[in-house]
Amino acid sequence: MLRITGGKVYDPANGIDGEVRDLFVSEGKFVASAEEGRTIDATGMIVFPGGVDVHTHVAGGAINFARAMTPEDHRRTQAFIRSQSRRSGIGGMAPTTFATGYLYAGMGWTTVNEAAVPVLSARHTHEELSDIPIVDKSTLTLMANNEIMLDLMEKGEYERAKNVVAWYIWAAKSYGVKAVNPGGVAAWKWGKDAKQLTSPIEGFTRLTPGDIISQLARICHELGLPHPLHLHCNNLGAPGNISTTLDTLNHLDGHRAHIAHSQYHAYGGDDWDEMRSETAQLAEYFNTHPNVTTDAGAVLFGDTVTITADGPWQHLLYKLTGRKWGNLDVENETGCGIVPYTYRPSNLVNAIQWSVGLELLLLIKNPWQVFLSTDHPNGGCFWRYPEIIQLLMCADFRTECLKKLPDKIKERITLPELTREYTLYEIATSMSAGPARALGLHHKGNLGLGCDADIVIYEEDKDVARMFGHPRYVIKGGEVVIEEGDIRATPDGHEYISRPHYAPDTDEFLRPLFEDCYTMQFENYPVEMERIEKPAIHDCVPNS
Amino acid sequence: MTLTVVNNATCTFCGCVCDDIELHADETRILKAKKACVLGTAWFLNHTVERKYPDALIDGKEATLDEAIEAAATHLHAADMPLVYGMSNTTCEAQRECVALADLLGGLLDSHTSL
Amino acid sequence: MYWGGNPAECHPRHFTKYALMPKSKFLPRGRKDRTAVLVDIRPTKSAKAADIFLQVRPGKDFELITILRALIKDQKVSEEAVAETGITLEQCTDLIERMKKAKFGCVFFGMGLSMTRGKHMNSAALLTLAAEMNAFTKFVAMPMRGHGNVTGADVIMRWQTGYPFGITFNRGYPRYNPGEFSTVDVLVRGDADAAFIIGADPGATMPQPAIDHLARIPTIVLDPHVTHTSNLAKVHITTAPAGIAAPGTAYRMDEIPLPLKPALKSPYPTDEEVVRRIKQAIVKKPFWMPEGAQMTAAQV
Amino acid sequence: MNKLTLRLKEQPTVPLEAEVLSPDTFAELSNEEIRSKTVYHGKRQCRLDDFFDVDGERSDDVEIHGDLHRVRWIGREMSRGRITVHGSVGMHLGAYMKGGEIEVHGNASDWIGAEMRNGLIRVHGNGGGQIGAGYRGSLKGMRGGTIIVDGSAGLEVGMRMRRGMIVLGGPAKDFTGLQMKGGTIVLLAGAEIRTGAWMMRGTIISLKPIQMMPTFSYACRYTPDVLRVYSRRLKELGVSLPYAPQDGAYKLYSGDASVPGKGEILVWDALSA
Repeated sequence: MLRITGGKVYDPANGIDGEVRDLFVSEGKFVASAEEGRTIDATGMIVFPGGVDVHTHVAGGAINFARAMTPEDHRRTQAFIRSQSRRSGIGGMAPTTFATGYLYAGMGWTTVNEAAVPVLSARHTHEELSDIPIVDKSTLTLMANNEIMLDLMEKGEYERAKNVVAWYIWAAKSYGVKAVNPGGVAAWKWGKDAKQLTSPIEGFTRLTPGDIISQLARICHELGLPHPLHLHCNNLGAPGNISTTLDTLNHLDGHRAHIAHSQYHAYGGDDWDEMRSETAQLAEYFNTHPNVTTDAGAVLFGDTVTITADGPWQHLLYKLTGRKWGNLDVENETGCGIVPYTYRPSNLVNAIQWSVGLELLLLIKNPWQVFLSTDHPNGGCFWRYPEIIQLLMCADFRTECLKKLPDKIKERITLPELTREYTLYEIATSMSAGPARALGLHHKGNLGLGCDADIVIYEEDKDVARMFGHPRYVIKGGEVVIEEGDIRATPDGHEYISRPHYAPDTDEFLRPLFEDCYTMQFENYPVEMERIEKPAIHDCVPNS
Repeated sequence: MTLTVVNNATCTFCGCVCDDIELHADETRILKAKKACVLGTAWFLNHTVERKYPDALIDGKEATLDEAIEAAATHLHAADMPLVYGMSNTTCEAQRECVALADLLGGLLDSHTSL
Repeated sequence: MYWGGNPAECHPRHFTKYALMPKSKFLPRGRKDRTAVLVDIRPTKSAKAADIFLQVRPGKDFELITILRALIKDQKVSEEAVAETGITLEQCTDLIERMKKAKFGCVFFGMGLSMTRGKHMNSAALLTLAAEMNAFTKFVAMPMRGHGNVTGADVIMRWQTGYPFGITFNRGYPRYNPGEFSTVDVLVRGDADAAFIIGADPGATMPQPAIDHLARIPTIVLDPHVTHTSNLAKVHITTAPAGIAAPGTAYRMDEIPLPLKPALKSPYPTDEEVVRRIKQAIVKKPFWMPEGAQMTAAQV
Repeated sequence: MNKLTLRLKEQPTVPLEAEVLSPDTFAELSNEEIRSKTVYHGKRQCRLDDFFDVDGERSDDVEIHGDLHRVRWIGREMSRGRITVHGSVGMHLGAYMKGGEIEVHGNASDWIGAEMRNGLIRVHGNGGGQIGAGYRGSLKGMRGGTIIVDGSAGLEVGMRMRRGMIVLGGPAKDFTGLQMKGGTIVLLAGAEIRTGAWMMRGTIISLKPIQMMPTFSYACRYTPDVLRVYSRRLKELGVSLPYAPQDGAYKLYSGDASVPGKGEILVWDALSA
């Protein structure tokens, strides 16, 4: 049992905005009162629900490839020294699994959603996740370039496709559906991309990216998945892609969706020289469509490694940087590209990207719709989130930062005109309550009775980045895991898994299709439940 | 004598790791490895679970498993620069324990890849 | 393309199950829809399966790949210089034309490339060539891993330590430097003062000075058999063979994990169980790092 | 300033990581403070005086005696002063060095002056591999300074170096100047194969004929003016580089076409008397 007394509590899920309240915890949940156990005197401190990362890449084939590609970064970055009971690790651009848990918990984040898992390597991803301590986890399955799925959609077999999506989610023991560059990754198998939502995809006769988007959004809704379609739009990173993004949103036909890392999808201009921010248009869409949420995918200046299933984009980035490039193909499901990258304030394109991420966070009015993310590690590393919080809370600091950008940027961005400053309540919404709700994790990001006791306690500090970077206490499931900068405990987290309904004949339907094109046995394909450490299963109720 | 059949078994002889093998086994050995290649067949058929070897050896003399585990722990713990090496012909589950062992020991860790 | 490998004899089902024969939506005629090239120093059995066999002179792989890299960029390379590799300029240009025309090219490389003079740089050369080919068409490259689950070891070391092999934890966290921390070098120099060997038999395969050092220091071996290394070891523990009598997971060379389904029950414990017990026995002893020690992180 | 003298008294049984062996560390410390500095014998933290007798204090002129082939990281990141070693040393001598001088009367192992920025390293015996190179994954090797090895060297000398100079008195093994991006390597006794492979820029000068990569092409026979400058500088370090037209000229090869790069390999072609 645990009591936290006297703290100023920010709990947007329950409309509590900085009231002094006591919190009581028993068996990992909030309760109405607790008599025994430790008391943390949080007088004068700030109490938040633990952070929830709606979109990150922390486990699986791609990030693991990135680790192997960047020994030079491991050498210069933070090392977590072994203790008798705690494993060692390395932080940096692509942290090791143990370090990932330490770093997330170290800044008060207690739930993470690994946003891109091919079914074929889901077993691998779960193995890695079980080595990420402290935080709770969920995964999204890549579905928008799976050849079996695309064939079904091309043939107009919607109901079949829906069953197959459900079957895949359960086979991968995942939580929801991710679509990356719909059709574009499939086209990349031919060295091509899919840039037009209404043009047939390479290798198909009728099917277009737009069809995939419409159908997957509807499927996610009808299956009753806790999280709607999680969508990485076509034309990521390309100047002028705002039209594609808005077109994509129109293909949702009113269904809910989460638009991943929208920073990369809000550019105007016809080429790199003309590139400009088009955040006003995109924000306007969100401000008038409460059915969609997004995460910023904000960019921070400095070194990182970019990893995405968006293979064609990564090849372009490799050609632009002339540095290292990793390219993975995952049979007929998806692929992945990996390119180390440095965002520089002196680079006009990078400077625009930096601005666009912040503009979206500031222009989308409702913090329940736009969440803190860097699309780790693509726009920057997750452990730099406190820097973004500082940029959101301090307009003066933004003005200082803007001075370091090229002069030419002024007519390309709108950030200098934005005076909004996030309140603590809005930060708590954007980093915790909002993403938890978007993920359908109602017991997360919520300090209400019966919810998971994931809490972060800060000492008030004028230096916002320092305050959010160094919480005084982090409590996970009622256990103090971080105290004054020390890792006190490294409990195993839960893994959230969805069980959507599918027709019983789906196995027999899939088997011949599978045997036609896969290199492994159908029976060996689904991930066994015994492999999941501490699974928490969500049984989906279908919507008609 | 009972005969078991294992479908979709996985062969770990080479890097192909084919997972479509049908194994027929009695209690001590695998009698048939359908779909396996010549190398895989030899691999499956050459292993038996007869007690061909002692549980453990210390300095070449037979020892119990407990004694050997304690001796191993003592030697590894005493070393200033212990090495954990190999990990090819074993499971991922054992490999994870090996990395944890090297981490615990503060030692060297390496696989066949470095050859 | 296969480079420096002999799958017909070393990975017998690679052609049939994975790379050359399978029929698919886009390659309905299977083998007939593919072009297979083998580059090796001698015509092995695998050469019969290839449409084109290119016999490179021993030790000239790096030069040949580097020439190909120059030629795909329309750089001039003299005919005589090319001929020294055993392959003519004409053969090179023909190969490049076919590579560029391919819809999806894949290069598998074996130990004939990665274990001969030049070693990791030979592999790097081929990986770079494959990467650069993407300026023209889709191209990928992959090593043909030999030993069973060596891929699993690679993958796990990467996620737990950040590095694939050649690691030290002596400063309390992982550091990496092949050549410094790789086993043959470590043993030949006599750097280690105890060794724990699992799923390998270095006593049969390593250079003699390395074996001599293993015999000098306390060596502990876990193996289903009493091996050459067991015979020079201080401690040998017999364990159940993986995949035959021990369950678990193994990674295929393309980093896809597959479940192991043992057909037999072994009287011996699994590797996993023994390593865990050794670990538990060590945890009971005093921790090696002094109480409150400030380990300073060391670069490299 | 008086000299600080260290003598190895106890031969390490496993590698000894001793980056404290640097003038920067010792310059301001008392004898007792120096003796208590931490070195790493394998994973064990030890005191410097567990292995060394230490004579003197507060000095950036350091002299070390003994067979130090297991002692690694001597002079790491040093920026000033001088280290003189009488004996052979282990890996990473003068890695990341920023200034000052190291002189070794004996052999040194791999990674001499790896990623160094400035300063002078002189090894009178043989060197190992990866001299002046970039560590695994790094895009940049040495960025300045000079390394002279009187004897032979191993693989990948000058890998990815940007600036600075490496001079080898004895033969080098394969991949000298691998992926070189600038700077100069002088080979007084040639090298084995694949010299200059994947070179982007920079200069390799060889006084002995060497086997050329097929992706290098012969340009001309001449002696660039810069050789005169090099020759004068190297003369101060006791190395003579021919440049007089009456003695011969250099054959210039450029490559590596596979990059495609603009590196230069100059091979001395003596006029026979």
